[in-house]
Amino acid sequence: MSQSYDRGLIEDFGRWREFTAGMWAWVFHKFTGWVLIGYLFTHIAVLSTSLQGAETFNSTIQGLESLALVRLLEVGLLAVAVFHILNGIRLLFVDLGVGLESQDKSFYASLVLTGVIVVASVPTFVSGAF
Amino acid sequence: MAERYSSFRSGSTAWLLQRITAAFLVVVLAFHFFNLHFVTHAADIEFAGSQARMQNVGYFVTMVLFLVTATFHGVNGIYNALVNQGIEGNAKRAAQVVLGVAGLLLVVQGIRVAIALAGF
Amino acid sequence: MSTQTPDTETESEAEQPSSKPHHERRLAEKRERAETKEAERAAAAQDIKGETVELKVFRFDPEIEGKEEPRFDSFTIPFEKGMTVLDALIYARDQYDSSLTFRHSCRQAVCGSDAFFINGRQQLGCQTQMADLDWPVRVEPLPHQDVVKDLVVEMDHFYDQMEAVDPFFDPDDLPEGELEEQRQSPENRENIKLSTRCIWCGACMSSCNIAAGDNKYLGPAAINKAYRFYMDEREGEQKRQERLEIIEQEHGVWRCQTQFSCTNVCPKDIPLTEHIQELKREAVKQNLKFW
Amino acid sequence: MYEHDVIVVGGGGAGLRAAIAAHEEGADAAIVTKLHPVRSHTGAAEGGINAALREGDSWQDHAYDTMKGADYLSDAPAVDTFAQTAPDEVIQLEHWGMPFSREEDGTVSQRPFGGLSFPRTTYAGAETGHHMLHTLYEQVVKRGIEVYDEWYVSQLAVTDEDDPNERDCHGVVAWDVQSGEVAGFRARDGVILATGGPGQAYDHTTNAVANTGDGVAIAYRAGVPMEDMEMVQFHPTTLPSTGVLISEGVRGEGGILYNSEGERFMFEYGYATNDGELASRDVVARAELTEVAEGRGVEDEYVYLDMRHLGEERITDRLENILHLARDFEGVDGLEEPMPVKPGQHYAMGGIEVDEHGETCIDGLYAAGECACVSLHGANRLGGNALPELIVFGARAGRHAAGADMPEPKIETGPDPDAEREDLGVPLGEPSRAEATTDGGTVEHPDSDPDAVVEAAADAERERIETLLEREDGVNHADVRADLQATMTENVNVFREEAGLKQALEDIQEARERYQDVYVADKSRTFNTDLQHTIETRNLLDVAEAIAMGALAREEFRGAHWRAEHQERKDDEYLKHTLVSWNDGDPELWYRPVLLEGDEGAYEPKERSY
Ligand SMILES: Cc1cc2nc3c(=O)[nH]c(=O)nc-3n(C[C@H](O)[C@H](O)[C@H](O)COP(=O)(O)OP(=O)(O)OC[C@H]3O[C@@H](n4cnc5c(N)ncnc54)[C@H](O)[C@@H]3O)c2cc1C
Ligand code: HEM
Ligand code: SF4
Ligand code: F3S
Ligand code: FES
Repeated sequence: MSQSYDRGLIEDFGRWREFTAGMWAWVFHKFTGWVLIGYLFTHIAVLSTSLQGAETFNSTIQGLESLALVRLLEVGLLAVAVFHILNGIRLLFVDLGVGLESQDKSFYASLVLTGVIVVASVPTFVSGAF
Repeated sequence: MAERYSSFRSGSTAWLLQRITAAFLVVVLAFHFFNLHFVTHAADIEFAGSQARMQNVGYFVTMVLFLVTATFHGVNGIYNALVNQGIEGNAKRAAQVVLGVAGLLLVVQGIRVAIALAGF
Repeated sequence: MSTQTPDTETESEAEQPSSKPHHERRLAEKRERAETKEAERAAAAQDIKGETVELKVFRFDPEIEGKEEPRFDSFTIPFEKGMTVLDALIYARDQYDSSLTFRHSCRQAVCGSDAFFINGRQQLGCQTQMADLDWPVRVEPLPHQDVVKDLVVEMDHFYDQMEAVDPFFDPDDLPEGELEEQRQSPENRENIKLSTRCIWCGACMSSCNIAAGDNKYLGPAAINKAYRFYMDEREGEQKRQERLEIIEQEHGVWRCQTQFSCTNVCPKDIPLTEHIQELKREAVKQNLKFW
Repeated sequence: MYEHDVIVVGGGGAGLRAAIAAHEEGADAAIVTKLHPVRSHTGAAEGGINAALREGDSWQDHAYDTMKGADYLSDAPAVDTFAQTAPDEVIQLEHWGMPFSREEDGTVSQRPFGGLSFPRTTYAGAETGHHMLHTLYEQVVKRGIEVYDEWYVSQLAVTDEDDPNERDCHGVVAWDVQSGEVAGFRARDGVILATGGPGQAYDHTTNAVANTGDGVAIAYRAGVPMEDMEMVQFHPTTLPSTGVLISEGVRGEGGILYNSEGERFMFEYGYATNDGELASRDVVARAELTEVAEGRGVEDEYVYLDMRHLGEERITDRLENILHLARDFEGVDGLEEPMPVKPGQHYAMGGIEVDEHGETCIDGLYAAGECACVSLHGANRLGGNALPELIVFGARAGRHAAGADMPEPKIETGPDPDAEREDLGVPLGEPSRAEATTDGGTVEHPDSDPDAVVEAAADAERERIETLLEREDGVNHADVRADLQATMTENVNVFREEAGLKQALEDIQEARERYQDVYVADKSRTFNTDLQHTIETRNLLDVAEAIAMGALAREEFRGAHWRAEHQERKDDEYLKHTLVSWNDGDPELWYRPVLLEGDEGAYEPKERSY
């Protein structure tokens, strides 16, 4: 048999420019899912300070919340969560066979809506941090 | 002739659970975020406040369910992502074990935290 | 266009002493006509899109020196109205380099041999008008498949997946009477109509990131093939169950992450994602029944 | 060497059906094909499959329509067998799951078609051939029949007795296109050729690029005569740049044809004052070419087919696929502009001479489908009669090759020593006959051991390929092919006149001479399509020559065959088949009478008018 030339990974992400809506949705959903599960682990770790008593818990939370960086990360978390939720809902509809023809539009809608919600929440999230 | 996939393992249960947990999470996660960032601002969280909330049995149960479903959803999601990338054989077995153990630890630790917070 | 080439060898005809003057005349007239036509075409082409188009083609041959390392070759093709990418490739092969290799046969989007990666999208060469593309036009073999030579990719894996879903009809029993057909309602035929259009071109499989990652994933075309039989009301109950078991295994429908790229590229406009999703729900329903 | 009971060459409708039949007869059948089966050109057929299925219709009517359409150049035993078996075969397809279009009560739909006295054409949307091809392939997969796909068959392994009637076929030689490996395929019981049509002999055709008449040419060089090759059907409405077929449906719905002056020429110039655009295929094709020849063609090449007046709604409802075809393959929007059309080669009525069991005069060699001539379509094929031919005669050939008991055939095959040979007075055949036999003819065999014959043929083929690849310089086959196509299109097209036909034969001679210096620029063994096309061009030369020979010899106007100098059908003289024998590179043309005696008495030649 003839040997053949394998073009490798370049084909997947080397071609991101040619991705279509559904592919981007997949990439983002994947990314946000991983961030969320990562956060869940951190979250429980932070909350575990409660096992050492109320003071440790309070000082940890307050300490973290006073850092501007943490506040910004929380905005990021919100963005990630909101997108994952919205696109998750989109996917649930797709699974039910609803709105398949406008799957690209619903993806763009998720993106825009995520943007709007996040921007609107920024004041609440960063208030008092700066 | 084409090869047949002999190891019969229906993925329908996991797939369905991933959707059911997702539907449940939409509600709880939105509630959780809203509750702890908008109603009570994150910076104002205190042990006492958490305890007050946690002592409500309904809230406690919801949070534990939230934890369990989120863990399943997240861990199963990662497992799926790995299978999509074509992991097989030992790597797949290892992923199952590691993810399973991590998920279990997370749930156990989470429940311990919840109990501590509730002060039971 | 087929494989013909513009006539370059006119002298030999002129030299031949011909005993048939009327024929001579006809040939001469024809040549003249052809020349004026050529000139007109060139002029017309200039009007439309500049006169020539650059075609960049992926080249690779494991055996030939200088081609073991993949490269792109550029060909300058005179553009004509109605020219497809396949026409341009044939022109390049017949005029410039007869070793340029690609599969093609029907020239009318039914044989499914010429799916290429054209300007970053899986499309049939014969079904894609040059005028609709951004120039220069870049033609590559289908991504995610091993390249055999130039634009020819290894299709065996795709065929294996297609055949893994038991792609054949297997009714429980057939009508007894002489010359009696099985009945099928027009509605049921309408339901499976789109799924029966597949020409096995492999464009969908090539566009799917999951199929790229998980080599065992059946892929959209094979699942669609299963759909075609599963949804056919004439199909036997036993085979339906067997087929459902095949597609609901780990590397079956569950792998699909609803990326929709398969649906986007399918030259036969088959709603692949929709069919896959329907089968997922069908599998869930069947399994819930067993509980 | 590979070994099977029955080797089927070609994976189109005929080949697949033959393999299934042989398998069901208990034989170990294998398919060797240069394209993967689902890529075969059977998939391009749109219209339908004729079969007398319903109350009010009968096989006799179908047979009569076929014979009349053929202008009485068909053999009655073939026609009768065909019409009797087609219904069973169509129902068989349905039982195999073919998605036929349906009536409200769930039965298979049938529609009217040109030349049929009853609406007996079953169909599956506008993609009948596609569905038939895939349904058959599915059954091949189900049975686990071995398929060697992308193996190019270039030679038969046939013994070299002087009289072709005494030769035996023991297998074929093929090479794996992907790796370049040349191998012998030994067939214990029979070889069935099902390689499809020779459309590439013309530069404008509805046929695929792979339709190069390979089977016809290799059988011919092994000693089987080619029958009725001059009978070539041209379709009046094909797109000029690609040859893609625009179905008759457009004219059926009311589409009109006009020339560059905007005249509706079918009426205005009296080609068919009654039927207009709906006149039969050959009439419309001739009218279009006359318009172009008299200077009223658009760009000196084509005429317009206009359906805009039908309105967008009706067009998208009934002719949607036509819009796609015009858009994708010609870049024309059928709703906004008229579509350019011109006649194109469509179908070969002639082919490898076989009897009603599909067997040739060489023992163990069969042919079925478009490459064969059981003498069913005679001088003109009716629309919807080719697909049923594939399954009827494909199945019969498969069964017979696998050893099924079948009655003595009524159709005679093989060179007839008593027949008179016609001298055409032009140079024909191989310029240097010494080498003729190395070009895919018979093989000398040291003893009668079949394996040795196959091996010897494989060795000869390896040598031929080596020779072609070794040459560093010479003529590119594409130039030879282009010249051949040009002269065929110019001279052996819809219109045929004596001088043009002679010219064509001279041009073919010249092309043959140039082919002697042909070389293959691509030296790779991997997927060498350059080599493959070079060998195909060789086959086209033989096939094209026979077409031109038959056209020159037949001095009458019958069916698709129109002669300028002979404007009527001459039943006294030409109720006979034209046969061309290879004769070691010195082609001979001779005749065999038509068999009109059928199961229900003799068919009476009548005037062919509709
Ligand atoms: C556009 C179009 C529309 C048509 N519509 C209709 C219609 O509506 N109704 C109807 O009845 N008929 C129709 N016909 C005619 C009919 O489709 C064909 O005559 C028929 O499909 C031929 O089938 P086949 O099996 O003989 O050959 P094909 O389907 O052409 O198959 C040939 C096979 O042989 C193989 N092969 C060829 N050479 C070699 C070689 N050297 N080595 C190995 N393998 C080889 C090829 O790979 C292929 O698998 C139509 C034809 C065309 C072109
Ligand atoms: C709040 C509502 C949520 C919804 C509606 C939702 C929805 C979904 C859905 C439908 C999928 C499956 C995608 C697919 O298989 O095609 C998924 C995947 C995933 N989700 Fe969620 N999810 C939610 C919350 C969460 C949370 C809280 C986490 C973290 C713990 C999480 C982590 C993941 C991960 C890791 C994946 C896998 C991503 C991948 O494919 O790589 N999700 N989500
Ligand atoms: S489903 Fe569409 S893209 Fe996929 S192989 Fe079939 S025709 Fe090609
Ligand atoms: S691209 Fe792949 S992920 Fe699913 S929707 Fe199509 S199979
Ligand atoms: S050449 Fe057949 S699909 Fe393009």
